[in-house]
Amino acid sequence: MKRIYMDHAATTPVDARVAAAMKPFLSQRFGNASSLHTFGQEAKEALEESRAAVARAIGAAPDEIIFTSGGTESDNMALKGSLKRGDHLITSAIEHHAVLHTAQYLEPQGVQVTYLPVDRFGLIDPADVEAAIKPNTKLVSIMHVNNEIGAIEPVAEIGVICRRRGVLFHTDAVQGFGKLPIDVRKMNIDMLSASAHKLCGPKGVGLLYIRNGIKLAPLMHGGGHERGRRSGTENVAGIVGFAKAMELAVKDMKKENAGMKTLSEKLVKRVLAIPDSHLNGHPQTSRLRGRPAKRLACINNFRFAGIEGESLVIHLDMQGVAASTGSACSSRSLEPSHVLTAIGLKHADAHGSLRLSLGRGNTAADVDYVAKVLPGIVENLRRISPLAKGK
Amino acid sequence: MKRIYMDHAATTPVDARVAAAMKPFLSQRFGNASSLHTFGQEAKEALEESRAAVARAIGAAPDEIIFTSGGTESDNMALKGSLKRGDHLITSAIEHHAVLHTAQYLEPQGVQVTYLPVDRFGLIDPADVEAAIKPNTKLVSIMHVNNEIGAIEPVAEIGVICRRRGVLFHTDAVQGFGKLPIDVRKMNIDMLSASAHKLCGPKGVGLLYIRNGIKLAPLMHGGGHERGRRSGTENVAGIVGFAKAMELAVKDMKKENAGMKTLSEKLVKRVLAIPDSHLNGHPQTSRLRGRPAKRLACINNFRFAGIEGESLVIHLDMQGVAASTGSACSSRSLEPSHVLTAIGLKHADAHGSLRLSLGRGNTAADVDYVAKVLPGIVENLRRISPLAKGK
Amino acid sequence: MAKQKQTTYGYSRKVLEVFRHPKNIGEIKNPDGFGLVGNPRCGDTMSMYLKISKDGEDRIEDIKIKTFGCLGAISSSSILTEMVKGKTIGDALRVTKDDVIKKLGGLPPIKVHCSVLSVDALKEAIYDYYKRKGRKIPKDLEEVHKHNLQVRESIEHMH
Amino acid sequence: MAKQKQTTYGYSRKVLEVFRHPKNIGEIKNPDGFGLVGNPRCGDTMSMYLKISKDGEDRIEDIKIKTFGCLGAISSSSILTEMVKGKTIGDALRVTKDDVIKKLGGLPPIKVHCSVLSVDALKEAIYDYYKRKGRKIPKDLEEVHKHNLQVRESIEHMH
Ligand SMILES: Cc1ncc(COP(=O)(O)O)c(C=O)c1O
Ligand SMILES: Cc1ncc(COP(=O)(O)O)c(C=O)c1O
Ligand code: FES
Ligand code: FES
Repeated sequence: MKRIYMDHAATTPVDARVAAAMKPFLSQRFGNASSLHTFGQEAKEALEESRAAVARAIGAAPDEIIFTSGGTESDNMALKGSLKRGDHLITSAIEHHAVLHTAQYLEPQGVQVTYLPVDRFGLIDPADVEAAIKPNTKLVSIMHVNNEIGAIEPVAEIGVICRRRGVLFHTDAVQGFGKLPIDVRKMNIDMLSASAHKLCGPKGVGLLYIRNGIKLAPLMHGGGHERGRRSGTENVAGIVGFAKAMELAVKDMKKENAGMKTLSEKLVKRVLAIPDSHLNGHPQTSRLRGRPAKRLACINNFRFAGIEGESLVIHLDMQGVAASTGSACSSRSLEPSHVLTAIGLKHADAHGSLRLSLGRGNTAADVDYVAKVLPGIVENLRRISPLAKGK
Repeated sequence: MKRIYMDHAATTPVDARVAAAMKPFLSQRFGNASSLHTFGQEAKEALEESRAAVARAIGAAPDEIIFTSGGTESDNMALKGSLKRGDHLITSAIEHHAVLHTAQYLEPQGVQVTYLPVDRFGLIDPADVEAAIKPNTKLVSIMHVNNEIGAIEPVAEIGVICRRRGVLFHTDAVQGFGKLPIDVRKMNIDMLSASAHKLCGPKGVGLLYIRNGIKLAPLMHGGGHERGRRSGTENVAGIVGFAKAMELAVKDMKKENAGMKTLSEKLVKRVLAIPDSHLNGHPQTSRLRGRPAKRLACINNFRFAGIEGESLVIHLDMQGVAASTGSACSSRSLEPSHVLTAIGLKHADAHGSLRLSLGRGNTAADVDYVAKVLPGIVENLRRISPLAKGK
Repeated sequence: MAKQKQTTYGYSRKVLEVFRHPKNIGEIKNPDGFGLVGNPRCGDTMSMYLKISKDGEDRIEDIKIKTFGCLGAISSSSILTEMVKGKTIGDALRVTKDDVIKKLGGLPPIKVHCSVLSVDALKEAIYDYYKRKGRKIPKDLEEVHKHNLQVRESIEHMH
Repeated sequence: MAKQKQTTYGYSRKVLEVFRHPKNIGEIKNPDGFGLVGNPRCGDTMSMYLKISKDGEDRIEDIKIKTFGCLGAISSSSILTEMVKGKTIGDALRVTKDDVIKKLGGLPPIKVHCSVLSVDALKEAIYDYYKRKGRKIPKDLEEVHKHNLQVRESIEHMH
């Protein structure tokens, strides 16, 4: 059976060119970047070149980038490193758990947290951010692109507000990284999290951009790597892979985005032809009359009245299509997606979501195949559901 | 120029068999282990098989192992996760910075710390551990094998004491992992840190063994991976590589250790033929009349009167030999090695250390080559040194 | 409780087989007993329809279910209907969640409640049958019913 | 301060070149001036020997050093001796750490003090020369000397 992967928001395959870039750093060029000898110097050089490359791609200086073990660590560090007892944090109800659970961990430690609501498309109103700022507000953490429904948040507007009000601004850019242009200076971003495995890089590597002058308490103590900000022997192969993945993403961003948009439009149209089906998320995936796109085209989230998501995903998988319901990390939890609940869906609807997230490998034929098998599965599941209408 | 790598205590090349085991998990089998679909299930399966394999190798149960981003994270988690204000920690003066700097971070947070001294071979006296235990002692953290001088600490004896006295026992086993047999049950170890890149596995992957029943506060909050104990998308390829590296190490442990011992003896004999040279560390590298080995044969640390380490290492590198002075992570610091200071060396002697750490790739010819070039370098450096005797 | 052996999607082979081809799906027009139950946390819902023999033996002549829920819920409810079809109500009431789980080759710990849901659906339908017939209702059925009423109130807003 | 350009082992190409072939290494029997300086943190040590012209011009006729230290220290001290050899003491004293660093094509920030050490060694040797000659000692040399005495006491235990 042909297997179609449509879960790129969960993770992506490592691009062959990325794997090729990583390979030498596993074998011949395996040195520890802290070592003085040639093996170490080679590793160090590769590390610093990678740092410079990703920095350049987002308008940062190399020494503003530290490499981490992934998006989760970056998010944890941004929040835990900047907030202490008595500080106020503004974040949103639809953040990834790496931000949300960290905020919830900080609350009993004496950090005040405001969770901003979103509209029915998952969008945050910058005016809400401004209104929530208090004298003790230290940090605003609002994600760039939501991982479940693809909402593109007004990060630049929020950046302006935070800068004007003297508040730090962190954005979890894990989903948008390499897909939307980012300029940390122009967008007034103080801290930014990213993760390699979402853009055809390896798992277990991430980064945190920290604007010069911001001092964060480290999460990891030890040998003083990353200029004392993140100890632990650097994962050179992984970091080189990350930089390569970013280079490829930036180089082809325009072209890939256009391709994604075409595929996405086709997919949405075909899926919404199923009776009682709905798109969770904003329909507008590109700039329209001067107004920026509201949803990342590659993240398409649907719901089908009367149907439960796990069953749907497994039926799809049995027919060769890999998709997800809710976000990957909560697929074994009973709770409905906090994102879908936040955009106002009822429990059963939130439980019945299907995310089809497109990526580099997907073709029009993949979309056709999914559009062909999905209606039958939905019908079957409705046939056995007490909640489905009609029949 | 032929390049000889003799810095295996800093890091090791990924074994070709390990790289081969990792490869499919970058490309075809790239799924997110949290995903419900087949790609995810394959990743999950590989993850759990790897977990079971490393658990088996140290006598632990699979659910007692969590994977981390490396030895540093494991050490941080063991200490930060188990200690709170008012608790007492017993550790040693010669721990890796990942333990030492974490302890120093915890002190101002209200954790009491005792740093036990060592003898001139770097060995801790279990009686000192017992004597240091106080009513509020929560944790003893003593490393298994010292990374600079190879001292093998009496971990089993310390384990017995801790168990008897009802105190948790953590050991940083990063250097001994895969080189010395470990049985966490028999040795009464409650927590154990290891890192893949020291045993021909990839950088950026480590593990923490946590005995069943011990609850640690997580260091990383988020999607609830590793049963809520360590969030963040699992680095499946890296973890598979770690398990494979461990499998190879365990399979060939006896044979490799015998080989290392032969090489090491030859190396030590030849190097100590240089006038005014000394071995930093215990001469006994194997079981002798029922008494266990006191030093890991692959870690050989020397000093040469009147000579500074950085110059020595760079001269060696210019002649094709990669070695280190002090530990890799402090090679850019001015302070002399805390380990060498702790075994009683004077500042200048501690600054003049040379670590030649052997590994899988080293041959007798490598040792011969080093023994051939080293005397000339030492002589040259002594010629320009105001501290060298004679001349 | 039977420990789970083989796993795909975290489920046993048997669960998947049942999930692929669930039995006794549907409704019964004018049933002798009807039960609707739900789980307040996951929001899953089952409706159970019974046709009971008129020969005084209270045999389950026909049984149909509809399930909105996960694989655990769908396979539990399907296998339960197969287990009790043809049995007397007395025997049917003796089928426990553990019997269901065993028949399914195990369930993941987080999904054990799905089997409870299916057993409760049956009890609820039998409660309804007894009620219609004006029979005396055993205490445990009464309790299941009371609990179920509470739950249904709390999940009303979910759908 | 000259910014560092090319790097191997974190050092400039020039530093490495000098390190490979340091100049003016050794001692001078019966020197006219001798200075021994050390760094309390890193424990590095330099001894500097001067031979001064007798023609009243106070020209540095010969200069030798010995250095126990890192690449920064070895290359700084070597290049300094080349820079001042043949110069008058007055001109030699005008050579600063920045001149040394520039000549070396830069030094890593953590190693800037190595160049200071070499300049101090020269000053200390000149101090010694002035002292022997019974000359009046300029204030800054006096200060370097005082500082150096303190340091030497504190690093005595290091060797
Ligand atoms: C928006 C967002 N933030 C953070 C993360 C966590 O990143 P990682 O999996 O690298 O820990 C993810 C994905 O898992 C994500 O989608
Ligand atoms: C004894 C010891 N502990 C901890 C570490 C840190 O491990 P990692 O480099 O994987 O963070 C090392 C090596 O760097 C080590 O030798
Ligand atoms: S998850 Fe609730 S019935 Fe299965
Ligand atoms: S490190 Fe001290 S003189 Fe160079």
